[in-house]
Amino acid sequence: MQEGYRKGKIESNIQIASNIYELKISLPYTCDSLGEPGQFYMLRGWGAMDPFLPRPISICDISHGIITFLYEVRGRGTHIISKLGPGDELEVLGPLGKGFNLDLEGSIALVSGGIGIAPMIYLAKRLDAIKDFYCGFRKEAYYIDKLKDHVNSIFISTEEGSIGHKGFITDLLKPEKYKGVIACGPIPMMKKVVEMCKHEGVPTYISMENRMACGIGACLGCTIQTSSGMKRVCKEGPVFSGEEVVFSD
Amino acid sequence: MQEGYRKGKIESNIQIASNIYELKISLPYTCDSLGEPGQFYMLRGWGAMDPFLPRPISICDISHGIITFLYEVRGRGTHIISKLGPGDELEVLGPLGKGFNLDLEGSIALVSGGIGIAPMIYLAKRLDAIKDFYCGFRKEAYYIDKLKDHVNSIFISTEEGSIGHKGFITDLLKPEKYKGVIACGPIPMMKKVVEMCKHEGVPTYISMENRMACGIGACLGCTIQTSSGMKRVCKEGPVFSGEEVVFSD
Amino acid sequence: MIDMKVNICNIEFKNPVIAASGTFGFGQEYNEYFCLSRLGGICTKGLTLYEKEGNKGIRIHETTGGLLNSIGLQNPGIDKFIREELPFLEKQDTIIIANVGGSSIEEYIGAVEKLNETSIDIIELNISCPNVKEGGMAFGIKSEIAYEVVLEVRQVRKKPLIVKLSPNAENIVHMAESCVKAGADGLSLVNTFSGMAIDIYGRKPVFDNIIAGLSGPCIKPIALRMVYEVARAVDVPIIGIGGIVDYKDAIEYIMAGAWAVQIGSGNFINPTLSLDVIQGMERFMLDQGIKSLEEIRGVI
Amino acid sequence: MIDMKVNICNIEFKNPVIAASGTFGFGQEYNEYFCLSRLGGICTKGLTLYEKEGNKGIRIHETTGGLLNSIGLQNPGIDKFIREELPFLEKQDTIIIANVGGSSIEEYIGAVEKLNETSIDIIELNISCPNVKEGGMAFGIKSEIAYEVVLEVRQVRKKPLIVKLSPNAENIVHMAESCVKAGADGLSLVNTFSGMAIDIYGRKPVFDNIIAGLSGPCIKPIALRMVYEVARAVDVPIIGIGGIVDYKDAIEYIMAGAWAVQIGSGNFINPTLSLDVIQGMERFMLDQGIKSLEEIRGVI
Ligand SMILES: Cc1cc2nc3c(=O)[nH]c(=O)nc-3n(C[C@H](O)[C@H](O)[C@H](O)COP(=O)(O)OP(=O)(O)OC[C@H]3O[C@@H](n4cnc5c(N)ncnc54)[C@H](O)[C@@H]3O)c2cc1C
Ligand SMILES: Cc1cc2nc3c(=O)[nH]c(=O)nc-3n(C[C@H](O)[C@H](O)[C@H](O)COP(=O)(O)OP(=O)(O)OC[C@H]3O[C@@H](n4cnc5c(N)ncnc54)[C@H](O)[C@@H]3O)c2cc1C
Ligand SMILES: Cc1cc2nc3c(=O)[nH]c(=O)nc-3n(C[C@H](O)[C@H](O)[C@H](O)COP(=O)(O)O)c2cc1C
Ligand SMILES: Cc1cc2nc3c(=O)[nH]c(=O)nc-3n(C[C@H](O)[C@H](O)[C@H](O)COP(=O)(O)O)c2cc1C
Ligand code: FES
Ligand code: FES
Repeated sequence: MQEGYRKGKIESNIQIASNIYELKISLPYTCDSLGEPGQFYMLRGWGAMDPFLPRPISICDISHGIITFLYEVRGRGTHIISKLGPGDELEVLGPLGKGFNLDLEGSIALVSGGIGIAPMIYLAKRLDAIKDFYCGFRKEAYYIDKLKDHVNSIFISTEEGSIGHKGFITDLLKPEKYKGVIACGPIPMMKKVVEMCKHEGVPTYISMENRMACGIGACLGCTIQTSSGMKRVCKEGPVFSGEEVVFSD
Repeated sequence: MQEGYRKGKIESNIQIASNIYELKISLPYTCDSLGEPGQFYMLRGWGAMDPFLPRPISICDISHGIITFLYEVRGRGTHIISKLGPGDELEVLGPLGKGFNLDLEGSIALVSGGIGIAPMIYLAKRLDAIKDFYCGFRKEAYYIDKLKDHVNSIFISTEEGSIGHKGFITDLLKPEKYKGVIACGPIPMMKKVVEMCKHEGVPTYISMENRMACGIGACLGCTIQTSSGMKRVCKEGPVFSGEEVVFSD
Repeated sequence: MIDMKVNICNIEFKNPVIAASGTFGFGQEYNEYFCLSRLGGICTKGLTLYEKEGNKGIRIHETTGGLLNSIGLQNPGIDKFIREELPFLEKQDTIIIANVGGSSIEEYIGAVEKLNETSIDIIELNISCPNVKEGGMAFGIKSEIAYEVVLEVRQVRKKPLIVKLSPNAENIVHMAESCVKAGADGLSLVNTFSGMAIDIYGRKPVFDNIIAGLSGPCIKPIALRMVYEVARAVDVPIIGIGGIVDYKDAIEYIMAGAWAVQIGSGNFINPTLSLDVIQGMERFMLDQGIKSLEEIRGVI
Repeated sequence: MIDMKVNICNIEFKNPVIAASGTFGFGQEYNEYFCLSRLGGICTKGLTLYEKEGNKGIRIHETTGGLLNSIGLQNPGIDKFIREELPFLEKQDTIIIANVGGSSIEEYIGAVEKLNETSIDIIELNISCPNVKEGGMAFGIKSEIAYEVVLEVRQVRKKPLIVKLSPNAENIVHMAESCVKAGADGLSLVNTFSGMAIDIYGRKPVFDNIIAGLSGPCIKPIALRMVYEVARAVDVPIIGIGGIVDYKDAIEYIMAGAWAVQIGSGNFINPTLSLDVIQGMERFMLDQGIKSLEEIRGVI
């Protein structure tokens, strides 16, 4: 039996780039796993009914019983969470969803766009394959140093050229070099990655986002179209094979 | 022109008895008065729409540009406020309403029940008359020492007898000794005070409570029945002459 | 550059933000917080032919994202309004809308006749107050009854006539169509939703009247849908009301087809909210390269 | 000592807390969080005769104190439900209610006939889903149409029949009376309110279907009022639904006249909310010296 919402204790919650925060929480001890790479938690940082719904945030890292989240402040929910400090409580439900396939072998590319870097840390640590890391940002690059020790090479791009390649990260990616590509980021980026890889016959694994209500597979609010019908991002995903996702325009 | 909601900076917010907190805030400097005894502020300690309405809280004290509030945690609103700490912001609107008459002369009794003690501090400081202070509590007595220097004698009662007279504060009050009686507390207490005083021909001034929406006299949500028609607690009050209030049963 | 003006029933509003009836008194209280001339318009507290004391007992009850109210149309009556409140309102450089309530056709007619002779700009006929026991409610629910009321009032009124619809109407589109057919020059919607709350410890309804009126952001999705449906069905100007607490809400109403909006409960959480909404709308239009409200009205 | 049992249509519920349709799947997901046998009952996700893919585009949009949804009755169809989901539900020691949707009378009848031959305890007829384009909506709005549907379904059904009412009904009391006259053994209310939201940057409705269904605590005051009115008008058991997020809400519904309650959106903010509600109700009854629900049902 899994536990419902648990009270996480905030260990730290610090801004690491503009609008980007790193949050560390600890949970009451249980024997259960705190989660696998690619899984996520639903967060509720408020006791009240506004905002109403919890917010899904990926596991960025787990170590010594502390879960790290990396999040971007987009709207009200993430704003409220960004105001919490050490000692404050945060309600969390998880780990949820189906994470990345950790059995991949050979040379693998990890591709992230913006805050899509979040799940890559824990993934890079836990995936044994040889990994190159491609990370694109709009303006500022962040959190890359956390990956250094766990990957082979790092490729960086920023849209404004402030660091690394000026342009999109997909400009740098050479799919044919890899046995598989794992991507997390904005839909247009993931779509591009999947197209490029399909062309080269390289399998892709992408972490999808969608609005969620329950987070546990019950409401059917987060479904996406796939080649084998509607699938729930929170249950069959968030990680899908790039080939099966039907991107709408 | 008055300002609308202003961001108050919390200087301190400490628990002084079970469920009772003392909150100190500072406001951006203005030339306007921060308020008179018996006036109140509307407090909103949340940016969200739940709770929806602000909460009215009396001025407990003002000194050196710092406003003190004394409040009891009753429901969700006061609970949220109790969780704020130094440096946090609190939105406040005020000062609002019509406070106590400070022109009273002779010997005056101040009578409070429970958290009704809140406005008495500032009143005792600012009212020149000779004052006796009667304060009733359920279990614990609190905040009395703040009044010591400003009044003649202090009479205390607790319903459980833990300190002072065991019973109601109205058991101790001798209206005939006074030129006027000022009361703040639960309705049954104020009703009793008004009855006792009427009997002796002593004028009373009571601070009324009611649910409020706007706090500025526009919604007519906080009206009470008086001998001269419906009156707004937030505008014509909260201080009324005891004789004019029609107590409903 | 940005044109926020809107012309409703041949009356020009400098911007589309109007204070909603019953939440703004007769303006005096808010005048302490900002210059009322910055508003597009002001709807007065609901007026009845004769003075009303309003309801006894609890009048306000907070709910999730809103509040229930049972004020019961407390107001000084038309004569006293004209004598004591209108002179102040006349001095403000904004459109004055007199909101008129009643529980019989005669009462409405009596009130409107008196207002005809004043400087008010528009009459807003409240056919829907849920907080008055003796009636008034049915007018807002059945299209046929509303039709009768509007038809008769329309015959005596010398001012533009906006009919304020109740969301409790059996069919909001039919209701709108009936009112327009009867001669309404414009429609405003919505008034409060019939709702209730129970004191579980006292084992009794919170309100003496049992039923009270729900307003605030909680109702916005439903009110917006009604405005959208009505705007597509009728040709008169529509004023959107319900749960507006920021400029985004206001823009949603305009895009759903409203010509202007009214802000009600939002005034309670911030007496200067209307100004924030006006400024926010302006900034939004500037950012999005929208030159006039017409460009986005009913655009969806 | 505290008796939480309630008997509805000759079916005994161990307590009055039921999971609402569409918010609880077929129970499996919640079974990971608590033992489903602790619930009074479970309503299945809305079932249609044939499988449905549901709506495209955005399906969920948060609003103040609630959410709009446009799932569009995605479900595996009755046959697959019976084959793949029912065996699991049968094993739970709780009342199973099959929620049946449809867009034609024939579809309802076809679905009900299949369910007749299963172990489900009760049929809940959803005459009110606002999220299906082809129809279904009108059933929930006009009493006369609802009467027809219920009459026909009633003739084929071998299980107790609860009709789930839409708050969009033109007149909720007439609707309730019509359904009871047509043979409903009980009523549940409310389903979601028709609402909408607009993407002001995209200048288009958030939902492909434009209109979606509003639920959550935001609607509670209106839903509670409807339950109160219906409970006074009809003699069959009523199940109260709408915005329940704690035991106090549930007690309000019971005091308004409901026999039981359903919890919908509340499950999203806490998958074990139903248990909290059951425990809270028990504690409240104990504190207040209430021995059975009957004592407080409709007490106000
Ligand atoms: C499986 C999964 C993992 C995620 N991991 C991360 C992460 O590690 N770091 C991070 O910064 N963000 C992550 N996101 C996105 C994050 O959930 C949204 O940015 C967040 O919900 C926005 O909430 P808000 O209140 O700040 O914004 P608001 O705009 O106020 O949100 C309004 C509503 O829209 C929903 N919403 C808006 N955008 C999104 C979105 N992109 N995805 C899901 N719901 C959305 C919100 O849940 C809410 O219901 C993840 C999303 C999913 C589905
Ligand atoms: C003029 C005035 C001055 C006040 N001064 C003080 C003070 O100095 N210290 C103090 O502790 N309390 C004071 N109160 C009472 C205080 O406002 C309430 O205790 C508080 O609003 C309860 O809010 P809540 O969210 O904690 O409770 P909840 O029960 O969650 O409140 C729910 C709703 O009921 C309203 N409400 C409930 N009880 C009251 C009440 N007694 N008065 C007004 N509204 C109520 C709330 O505003 C809210 O709308 C004063 C009230 C008034 C009218
Ligand atoms: C306290 C209060 C009093 C109201 N009085 C009136 C009234 O007298 N006449 C009227 O037409 N509407 C009245 N209304 C309804 C509002 O004008 C408005 O239609 C409704 O509150 C919905 O808008 P909102 O969600 O912005 O508050 C009142 C609303 C409130 C909250
Ligand atoms: C995501 C979602 C899906 C729903 N699906 C159905 C459904 O299939 N059939 C049905 O009768 N009601 C459905 N409903 C309505 C709920 O059962 C319930 O009547 C409504 O949400 C009001 O209750 P609440 O405020 O507790 O959520 C759905 C509600 C939601 C939020
Ligand atoms: S969020 Fe409910 S099914 Fe995925
Ligand atoms: S709270 Fe609005 S008039 Fe007093």
